[in-house]
Amino acid sequence: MEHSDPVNSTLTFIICAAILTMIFRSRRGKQPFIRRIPGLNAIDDAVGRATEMGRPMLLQPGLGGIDVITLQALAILAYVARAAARFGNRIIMPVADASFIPVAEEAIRESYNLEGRVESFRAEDIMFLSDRQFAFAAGVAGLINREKVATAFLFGLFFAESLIMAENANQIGAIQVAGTPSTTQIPFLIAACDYVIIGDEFYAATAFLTREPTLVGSLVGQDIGKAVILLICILGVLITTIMGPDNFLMNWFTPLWWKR
Amino acid sequence: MLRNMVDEIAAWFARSFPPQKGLTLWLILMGLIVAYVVIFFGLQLLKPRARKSLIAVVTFLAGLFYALEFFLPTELIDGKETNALTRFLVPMSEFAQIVAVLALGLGIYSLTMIHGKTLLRFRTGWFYSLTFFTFMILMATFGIMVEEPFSREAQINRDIRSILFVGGLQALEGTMFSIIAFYIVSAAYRAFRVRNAEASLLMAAAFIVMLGQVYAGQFLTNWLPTEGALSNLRIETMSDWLLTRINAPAVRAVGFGLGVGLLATALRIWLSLERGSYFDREV
Amino acid sequence: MLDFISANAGAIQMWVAVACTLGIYSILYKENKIYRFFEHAFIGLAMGWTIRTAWVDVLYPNFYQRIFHEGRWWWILALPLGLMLYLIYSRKYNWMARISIGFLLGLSAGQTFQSFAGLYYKQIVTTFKPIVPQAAEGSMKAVTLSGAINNLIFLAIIICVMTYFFFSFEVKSKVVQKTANTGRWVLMIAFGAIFGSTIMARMALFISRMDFLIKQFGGTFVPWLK
Amino acid sequence: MSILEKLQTIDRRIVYLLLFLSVGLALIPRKPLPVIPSNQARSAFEAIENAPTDKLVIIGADWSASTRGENGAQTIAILHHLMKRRLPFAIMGFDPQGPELVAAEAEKLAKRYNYQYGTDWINWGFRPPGTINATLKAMVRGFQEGMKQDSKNIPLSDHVRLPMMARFKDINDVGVLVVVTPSQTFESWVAFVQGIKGTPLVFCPTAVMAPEAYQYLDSGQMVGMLTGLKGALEYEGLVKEPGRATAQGLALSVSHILIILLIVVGNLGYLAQKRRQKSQQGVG
Repeated sequence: MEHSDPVNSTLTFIICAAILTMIFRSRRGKQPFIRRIPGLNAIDDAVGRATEMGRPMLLQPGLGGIDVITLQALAILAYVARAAARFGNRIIMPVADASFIPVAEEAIRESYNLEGRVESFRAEDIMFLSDRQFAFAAGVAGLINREKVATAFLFGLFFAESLIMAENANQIGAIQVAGTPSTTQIPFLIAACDYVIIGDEFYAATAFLTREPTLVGSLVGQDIGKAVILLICILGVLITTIMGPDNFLMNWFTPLWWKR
Repeated sequence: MLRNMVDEIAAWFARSFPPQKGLTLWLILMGLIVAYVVIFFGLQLLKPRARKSLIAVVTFLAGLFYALEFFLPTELIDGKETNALTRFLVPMSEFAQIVAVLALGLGIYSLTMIHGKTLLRFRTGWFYSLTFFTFMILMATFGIMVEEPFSREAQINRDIRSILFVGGLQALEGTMFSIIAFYIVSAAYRAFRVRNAEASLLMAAAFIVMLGQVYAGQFLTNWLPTEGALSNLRIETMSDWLLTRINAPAVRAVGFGLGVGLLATALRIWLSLERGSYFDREV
Repeated sequence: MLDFISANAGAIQMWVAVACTLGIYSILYKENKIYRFFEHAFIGLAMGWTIRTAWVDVLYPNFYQRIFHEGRWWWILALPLGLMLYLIYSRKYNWMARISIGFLLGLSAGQTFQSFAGLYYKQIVTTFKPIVPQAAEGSMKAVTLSGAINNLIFLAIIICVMTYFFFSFEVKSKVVQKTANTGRWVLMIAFGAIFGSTIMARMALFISRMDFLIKQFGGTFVPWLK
Repeated sequence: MSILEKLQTIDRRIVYLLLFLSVGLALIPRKPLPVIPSNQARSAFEAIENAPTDKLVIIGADWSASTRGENGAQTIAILHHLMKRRLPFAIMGFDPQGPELVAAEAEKLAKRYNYQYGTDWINWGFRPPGTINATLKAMVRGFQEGMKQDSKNIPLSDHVRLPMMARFKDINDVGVLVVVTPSQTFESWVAFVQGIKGTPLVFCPTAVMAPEAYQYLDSGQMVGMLTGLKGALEYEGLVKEPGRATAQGLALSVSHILIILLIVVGNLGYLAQKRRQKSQQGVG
């Protein structure tokens, strides 16, 4: 869609309003319930294993640059980095976008800072490899094998290269936890990784990990948004079944650029 | 109304700040650089709270442009939906692109630090660092070099560039892409076991779709008729059914969740409500 | 030397490509010195090409040319935003890098409204399909019994999968729990289908690489391979 | 551990070697496999077979060298068919490499079928991807105004050098649309070109993209589809022009059979181990 139309605007507004309301409610101290996400419990185990083995951990934020998805990935990885700082593990974080380096460095440094270990943060462990998809994958594959990483955390925007990294890490026996909004890559991550979070669990992960009121509230708002969409789908099917294909709801939701 | 306003501002800008040439251009550029320096040290005087607000405002305004461009009402002009801001879309993305490309130096710096240290101190693997530098410099040089169309040098330049690009980079990328074939086989072999219900379902679906895609699979059920009820048991029909009737709605449902999740995260970032290590840091 | 290269450019290019192909494939046995060489060459070439594209496709036409050839000096405003990112390495000024980061983040966040609509909007309306058989009407084709059943399955899967992804209510009701579990199973089938359908694409790539090695390269020496 | 149980831990290197050997060997024989065309490929073939010869075919080439293995083979097979039937065609695309690559293939075939540039075929060239909707909308209303010039910068109004452009004005003169793409661009083609007059659209996606297109086949917005390399192979069989895809067909089948065998073997090993563990539990 190139431009919004009234129906989309209304719906987006309703969902945004739900999210913001829930954020502010939660900030005022009304801590809501959220369920467990099984894959994320594995993060601490995986960090623990790397500590036992005394080998580094790979943190992989995907191919994105400074964008919403990659920042979300970084938020999850920053949590991992905190645990790494606590146990004194070395981390390796190859990035694929030069402009992302400062963001990554700030976030990881802060993770070390929060654990009072800022002196053990090594800026050169956040390294740029290449912004070309497969050169990057080749570099990461080499790193995984040479550094014999104990665990790999793959969170972010992945495309075909996901399997190259996941299989190489699998071959050297690394424990892997992964999550991505690229649905087409999830089957391969499931096949090669030990724990995979699916779909919008990716966006729920930080709320689950930090229990930060803002994030938890946002998660509740997201649920409301999804419920609204689901309800429209069900209503649409029922109305189309009863009234035929030329009904008001169908006409509302048909984008303008389709009609013109 | 907004269109008129934007048009007027744009026209005023064009009138007041025309393109310059020669000395005037240089004077303006110099003046701007001086202004930057002044602003730079001015910014440093800000208190941490004000710094945070400044960052929040910049973030909000940058996002506001795209939000307004998308949500403001549009008119149909020359078969294209437009509103007052639409014509700034391309300049805006070019502007952002320049900012991002200017950051490339950070990447070069990162690579140079790692490989330069190894090389200068003759650490293990210095040869690979040398390889890296050699090929980077070769490619950048022969890539950028401007050539006269019909000279011997230009021909040599083109030949070397083609060796580096087609023979080198493209072959390497194609090979790295194709190596996934090996990994996909070993991943399938290892993961597709009838261990539990979930793994079995994953395997069964992959099996059917895989068979539906090749002659060998179609051959298995080729004796079934192409019409009528029995045709549903043909492997390619089953494969199509899985892809369209099971895969499609499942992926769509996941997409709804991803959409809302993305929206929520973007909203938090846009309005500077986000929490987490990067955003909690004092400035 | 240069003349030699120019005279045999085609042959050299092919030999280089063969060496690159085999060098990368060598990681399949194990990580080794040959792979390491080609990996570093790869990253070097990629970086070189990135520098080229950055200059030839972005900085030269959109920045340098506009300012110095066309005199549109206001484009220089991009410079401070870009350079501020480098302040990350200064202890005193590193907060200013956040201004640039904030700018780029804001742009990305603002574009999300459009990508959100792309992710869900059209998908909603294409879900509106009748779940009982119907005769043809207007431009719509008739809905047969099997079509109606398929549409019902379609809706059921959407409900199940979306239920699986609700995070914020405790699942006490057995029905909801069953629905969510079904959702997870359906997801596994869907992922299996994606896996199966991707195999062919990846195989096609590998086959065309082998085609290059055996037929195009091998064929120049052993004609019957062609 | 019995031999059967060892089958679930075959070393990955052996697996890789098997794939190397099976694909390598399968590429050598020249005798092609018989082809069983899918319904989608057959209806794509029929759409072009029944297209009127006095109308234009537009080829949307939105792919690049990285998907040549699939999209290239599809394009060549379709070009053979077009030229056999002497259908005039125009190439355009929204990937910088696409139109160039298709035009190169067309030039190779043009000699064999005696096709003249400007009279029998034309390359309208590349347009930036960001302008896809606007370009297609304008193109539909009139080729001359919408596309202005061909890839060699000859104005489409120059009917001396491009005589075919005198015959074809707008979407009403188009018989079939062929869209070859590894990306989402087909949605714009469906919405802004196919939808205008209901022109038959033949879709050639990569295998990964194919599932997204089924709903358009259902609704009749696309008449046929060639799914990746397999689709190209089927089409080569239908036009009886065995080419690259046909030569690679055996390798494609063999590689899939190898995966299937490996999965079966792995599961046999797994089941054997499970049975042993069960019986041991029974004893102990």
